[in-house]
Amino acid sequence: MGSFSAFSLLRHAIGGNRHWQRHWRAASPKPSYDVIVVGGGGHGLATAFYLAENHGIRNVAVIEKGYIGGGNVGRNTTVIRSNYLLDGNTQFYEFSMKLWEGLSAALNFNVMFSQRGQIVTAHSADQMDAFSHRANIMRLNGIDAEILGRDEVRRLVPYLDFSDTARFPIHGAILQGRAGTARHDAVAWGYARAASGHGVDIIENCEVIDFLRKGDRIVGVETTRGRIGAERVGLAVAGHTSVLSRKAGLELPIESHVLQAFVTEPVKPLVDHVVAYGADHFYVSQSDKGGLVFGGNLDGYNSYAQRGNAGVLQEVCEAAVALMPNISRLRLLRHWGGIMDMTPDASPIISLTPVPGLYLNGGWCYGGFKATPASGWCFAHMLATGEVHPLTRGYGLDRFRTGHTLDEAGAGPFAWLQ
Amino acid sequence: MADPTAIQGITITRSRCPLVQWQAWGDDDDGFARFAAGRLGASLPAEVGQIVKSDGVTAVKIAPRRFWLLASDPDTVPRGLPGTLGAELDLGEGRERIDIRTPALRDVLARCLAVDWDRTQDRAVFAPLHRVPVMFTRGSTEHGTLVVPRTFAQSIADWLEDC
Amino acid sequence: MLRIHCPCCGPRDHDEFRYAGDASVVRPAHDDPDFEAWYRYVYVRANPKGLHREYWQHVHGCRQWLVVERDTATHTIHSVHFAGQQAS
Amino acid sequence: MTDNRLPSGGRIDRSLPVDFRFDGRSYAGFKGDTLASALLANGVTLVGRSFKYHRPRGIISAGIEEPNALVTLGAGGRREPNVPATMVELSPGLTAESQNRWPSLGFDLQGINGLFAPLLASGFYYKTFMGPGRRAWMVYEHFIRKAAGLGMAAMEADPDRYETRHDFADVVVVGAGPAGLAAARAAAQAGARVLLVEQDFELGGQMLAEPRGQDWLAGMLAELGSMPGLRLMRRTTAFGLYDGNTLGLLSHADPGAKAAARQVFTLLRAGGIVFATGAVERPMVFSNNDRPGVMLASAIRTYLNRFAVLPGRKVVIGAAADSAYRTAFDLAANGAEVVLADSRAEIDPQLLGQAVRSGVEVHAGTLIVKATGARGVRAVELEGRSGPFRRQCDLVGMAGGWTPVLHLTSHLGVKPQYRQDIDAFIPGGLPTGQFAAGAVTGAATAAEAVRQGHRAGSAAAAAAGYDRKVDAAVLPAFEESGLPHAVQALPFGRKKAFVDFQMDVSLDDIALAQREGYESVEHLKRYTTLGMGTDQGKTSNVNAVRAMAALRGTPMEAAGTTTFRPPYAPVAVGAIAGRAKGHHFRPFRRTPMHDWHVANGADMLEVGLWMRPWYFRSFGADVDEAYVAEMRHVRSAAGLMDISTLGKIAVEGPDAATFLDRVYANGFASLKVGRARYGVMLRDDGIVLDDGTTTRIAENSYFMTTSTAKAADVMSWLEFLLDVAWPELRVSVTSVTDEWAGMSVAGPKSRAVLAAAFPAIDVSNEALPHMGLVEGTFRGSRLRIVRLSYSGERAYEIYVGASQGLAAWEHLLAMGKDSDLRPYGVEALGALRIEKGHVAGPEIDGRTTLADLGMARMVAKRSGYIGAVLGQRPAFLAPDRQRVVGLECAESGKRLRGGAILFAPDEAWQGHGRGRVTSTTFSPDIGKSIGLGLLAADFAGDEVVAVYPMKNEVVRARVVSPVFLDPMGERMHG
Repeated sequence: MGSFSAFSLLRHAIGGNRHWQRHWRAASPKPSYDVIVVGGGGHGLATAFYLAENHGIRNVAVIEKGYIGGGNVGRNTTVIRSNYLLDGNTQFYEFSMKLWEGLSAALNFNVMFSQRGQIVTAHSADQMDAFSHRANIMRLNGIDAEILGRDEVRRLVPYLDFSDTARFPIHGAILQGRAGTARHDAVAWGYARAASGHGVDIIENCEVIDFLRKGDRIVGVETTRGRIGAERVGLAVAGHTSVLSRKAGLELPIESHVLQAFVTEPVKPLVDHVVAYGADHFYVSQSDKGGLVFGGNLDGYNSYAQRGNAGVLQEVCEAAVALMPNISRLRLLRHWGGIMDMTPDASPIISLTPVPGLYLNGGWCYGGFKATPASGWCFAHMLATGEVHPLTRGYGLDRFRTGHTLDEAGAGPFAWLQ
Repeated sequence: MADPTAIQGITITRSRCPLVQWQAWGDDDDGFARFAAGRLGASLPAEVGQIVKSDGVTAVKIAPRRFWLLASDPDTVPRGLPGTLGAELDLGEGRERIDIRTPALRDVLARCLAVDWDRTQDRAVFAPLHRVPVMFTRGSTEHGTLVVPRTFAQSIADWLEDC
Repeated sequence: MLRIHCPCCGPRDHDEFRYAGDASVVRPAHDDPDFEAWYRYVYVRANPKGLHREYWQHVHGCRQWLVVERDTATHTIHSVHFAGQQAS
Repeated sequence: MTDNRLPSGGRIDRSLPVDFRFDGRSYAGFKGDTLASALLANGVTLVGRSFKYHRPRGIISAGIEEPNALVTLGAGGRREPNVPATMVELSPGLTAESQNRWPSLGFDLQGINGLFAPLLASGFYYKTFMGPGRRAWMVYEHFIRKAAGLGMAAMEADPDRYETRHDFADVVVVGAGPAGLAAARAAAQAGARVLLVEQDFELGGQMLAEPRGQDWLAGMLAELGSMPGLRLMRRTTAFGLYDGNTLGLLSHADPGAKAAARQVFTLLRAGGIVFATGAVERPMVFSNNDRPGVMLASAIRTYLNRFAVLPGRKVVIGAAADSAYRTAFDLAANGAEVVLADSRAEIDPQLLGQAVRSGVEVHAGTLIVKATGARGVRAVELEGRSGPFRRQCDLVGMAGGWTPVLHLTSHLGVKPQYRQDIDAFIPGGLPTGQFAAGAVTGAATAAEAVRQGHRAGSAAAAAAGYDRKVDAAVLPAFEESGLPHAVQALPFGRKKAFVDFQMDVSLDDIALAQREGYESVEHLKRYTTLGMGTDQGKTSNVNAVRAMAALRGTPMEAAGTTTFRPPYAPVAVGAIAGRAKGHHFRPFRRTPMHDWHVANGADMLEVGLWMRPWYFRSFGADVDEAYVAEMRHVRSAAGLMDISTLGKIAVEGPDAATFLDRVYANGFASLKVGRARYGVMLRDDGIVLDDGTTTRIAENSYFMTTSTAKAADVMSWLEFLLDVAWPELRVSVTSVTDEWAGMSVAGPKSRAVLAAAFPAIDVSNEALPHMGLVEGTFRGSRLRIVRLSYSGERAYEIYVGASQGLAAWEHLLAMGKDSDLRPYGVEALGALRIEKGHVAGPEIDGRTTLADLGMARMVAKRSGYIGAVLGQRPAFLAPDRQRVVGLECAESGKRLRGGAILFAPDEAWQGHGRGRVTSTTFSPDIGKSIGLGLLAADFAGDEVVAVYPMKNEVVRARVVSPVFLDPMGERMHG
């Protein structure tokens, strides 16, 4: 597989680019594996990579019903941040941030992690207090955070609406400088290439139809490409977790909802940060290609359709112009939807399950992309050792029974409101 | 309609909206209907959105078993629903009436309400206008009336005048 | 826009309604002390890819709570009924 | 500069010349021109630079599919980048600029990128820029970002106006070409309300470029114009199909008319839909096929016949379809020398005969393999049955077959189907009520399109319930040939053979992607950026799929297409937002006393949609000064507060008491008429939802208040419980928030104020004790006085009919003058409640339980209330559960701040601490900074440190009772 570098690029260019090889092997299923990871998205591929890299477990298959990276890792708005409030979330997402900071090097694949900083505007004194609380927690956990006054925000992002006619005037903002964006597809491809290089089989166009059982225990999967045995099966199919879990007899506190993403035509550099509107649902960044990538709120009803409705399109565009009156003339190029596993507290699930041999990684809500490296790291730990990784102790399925929920927004057990 | 020119000549008038709400319990529909007919001099409307006018009172069914009785004079609005039949609530101060007069009423409506104009004939329509729940009726193709929550009335009037 | 045929107001855009999730879960009686029943009611969701019975309230119209039967994969709406006893 | 305008013909209005500017130079065109046709008429062929290699580019198409000719219109806040010149209706004063070039269009320094093309192949950036150091990418990225992007966006606010509309139609016909016109006619005749939507400023579609069809078109338009049930929307693009048969439409204003709105966004709810969206011509793939002067053959014909522009005199057309011949004949008729290279071996003899008669030189079985020339095409190299040859030319036509515009039909997930015979994807099986007609289905002739349109229009009307008898279709009278076209042979290995012009993706790039494993069309798109430009790959999609299918050795249908996403064509964000921007972004909610506050020196604050007085400037120059003075005033005299924003709900009916007893965690069954009670509602999961007071007005009538923030949620929740959970209860709930103006008089002199204001009402402690109610009238409106205290002072909440709210407010102030009654704002209100230890939003944060808020005793002996069962989960009973405490700053000269984290004095300041400060104020009574906080219940000490890293502050604080003031309640009870 050859290493990527400026030199290899030059060498191949001289050779007319005719000798590049597949980034990941086109594998066919073997009769059995030590571990099967169901789902060739960011989390599944990362899990496979860390199983090999951290635990030396290379007899691993990633099984994907379509093409890898075709789910939410390739549909999200690519924001990466670690500005979480609650004990359990704070440490997990910061661990993920640290992995992001070394990810291109670790994978020898440029995932274009760009720490351009995230600004969330505040529109009241109470919101400033709430942001200060968050920023204080972040600092006390070794995470960078700043609180900005109105004038400081204006210096950084002068194109926001600082006029007298702003409906919700900007009081200030919270800034995490290390937050940013990455090239989402590259994350899937980079993990796939690195995992494949470690011997992991990445099996595309292979759909899991059912689970193989021995007594209570799950011992493999039945797929459209035949039966495949495994010591342990890990699910990483956020969006469709309920559908697959039901086949294993698992009942979950998850609902599937659609979150839309939007991109405008490419323009020269305009938005240098990730900017989020604290008065409504809108966040935006500019991709390296030049398009403004933005998003808003969930469509608001259970959905397995990867498309959004026109109402949210309107809501998001209204909020966009309210925050950034200068993008009114910019034109929307595409909008699409991704299916989120929404949990009752908007925090994820990385958990042992009541079904022996089955391990669960899901419930990522709208925050899965930023968690990809840490999720893969911790889920690999669980699949390798059978134990919960210390960073994910708060993410067990039992928390809804015990009441130890991690509800950052305090929105309560209403998936569509989280 | 395809020509997005500003609406010319729109008159917005705000006024009080005397109004009583009757909610029937539903366990004595006949009794309730008899009482209502006695007070109103006409039967109450049967379907949600239907309007019955009688003696200066406009009765609108706004929801199952729930009616609004409107009049221009607060003293004309019928009152006195017995508690055994239902609940009566005076809502005459929480709403304002906004009259819109313009030859382009249909166009104004298209900019404000997600309601099919052809289905607003002789009906009271409940729908959001700039996110605020309102009741819309039209007397003609050039005169429409909104009943809006008082606290939003100024904002709605501004929005309409900006049409 | 989903177009929900409100039994009172006729076909309307879904954003006139407030969504409230799965209507197939059974709410325990107010004085039911059974933890399991409440846990399941509040947290466990079938989350089907297909027909889903769900609550919507026509907050910007007649304010009635409705049960809508909708396909979560296609968004085809199969039926709309009042959630409570048959209203008239 | 050449003048390419023909002396006569076309649909332009030669009586109305139009001046415009491009890259600083003045030109002239006519009304009826597009910017593209006017530029071509003036001999301007170089109009832009490509995205990656900055190659010179010209105009390829005459429509929305244009990948190359992107310009920037306007300046300042009106700057609009990346607009296809083919879609710009020429209007006087139009100013356009080319983009993505520096220093000039003719000489672009970044044109050097082309030399490094092998280095910049697909996905090159994934393989490098990874070092040295972790932040190396940020450095490279800076330069890459500058090089990427197309035009420049505005930095100023857009000064123009946009409008949004709602519309309804029984049948919507998208596209006013032959099929669409026929469909609209049929549907309208059947009795349906029809809306015909056309993106062009002229109706007719391909018929506009067909000289032989002008009579048919004129007749059709005349008939449609007289049909009452038919509406037309020109300059309107149906850009998205959404659930519920909803179409998103974007209309552009007529540039000639004085329009108030630049663009209008219409959300159209359709009964039936006829997609008569036509087809766009497919380019041919050969080396340097992107050179200015290489155009789609159909576009050449459009410029010729519709705009009377002859874009070249020596023309070579590469053909894989019969439609190329019409272009060739029309060019020859206008004096051009035409060579037609037909890739097919078999050609319709009739066409060949006509070619001979027209003087068109036809080479069968011949392909263009390369164009030469830099800023404009000079010659082409061809390969025919007798070997390679070369032809000088100044214009090249590409007729690579037709690609149906099926985007809308697949926005809701309908997968396109591949049709082998025409080598194209057509719409898949459409759901009930949706129909496709004309070229979008692969129809090859206008007559076939009309027949299909007629059928589809009738069927769509019938599906919507309209089935009046319909006249027969009116067919156009001219002949067209429609032999299946050839599948393009793709010249793999040839350099600079572009598939996606805008994104600079060549055949080489596709081959590289396939070599590296990016074989799925979705991977191909994402890896090479193919199809991701502003044209969304309208001209590239099929050629790219064909290339990948060929490389993989799979059939086209197995390779599939990428998913089509709305919008079909780019839509301005501001158009979708419409007028909901600036102060109209959300409606304002104003209390009946709002104008008084503004007129009397209040600084107003947004609280949700409400506007509330923050503080009154008469008390101080800024909020910090004023609110403390306001607090002092309330504690020493009397203050008047506008509390109209509280949610207010009338709860009526024989079962209201039972209902409230379940809804509130604390009991309400025993509440007597004429008395009020504080109540807390929980969610089903045992977490506090909201608090407020409810007053029993009469046996079956209650008056509930909620917090301002939760009013709508509580209202819906109560309705849910009555509709769904307990339909057997005879209770009616109605929001009366707007019905009542609310104001609170608080302070030691409050009773005196009331006595003076309402002399007819006995407000003595006996007649109106704490939590008591008296009713009366005020100027004909109902009046309710409930003695409730939020501040801890003796206080009264006065509710009066909203119409008399302002009058009552002014009356109170006038009558309260002797008691020095003055208004105060929400900052002081919030501070007063902290002193009294009342919890509010910062403590009721969606994670706290009754016990956390210190109110466990309320429910000690109760069950059967909402949230009772799940509220007993282990986590809620944990010993380290954080509970509300009072905090008093223990260091002089310092203050507590909301959001500070609490630690034990000897602990390291890291992690999540033992709790946090939730609300703070300066207490004039205590003379210190105080606050409420949430602190672990197992924390034993009586002192904490409040750590606030944001300001590098550490403050010692004493842990005290949250009730700082009058713990026995003597003030409020007295």
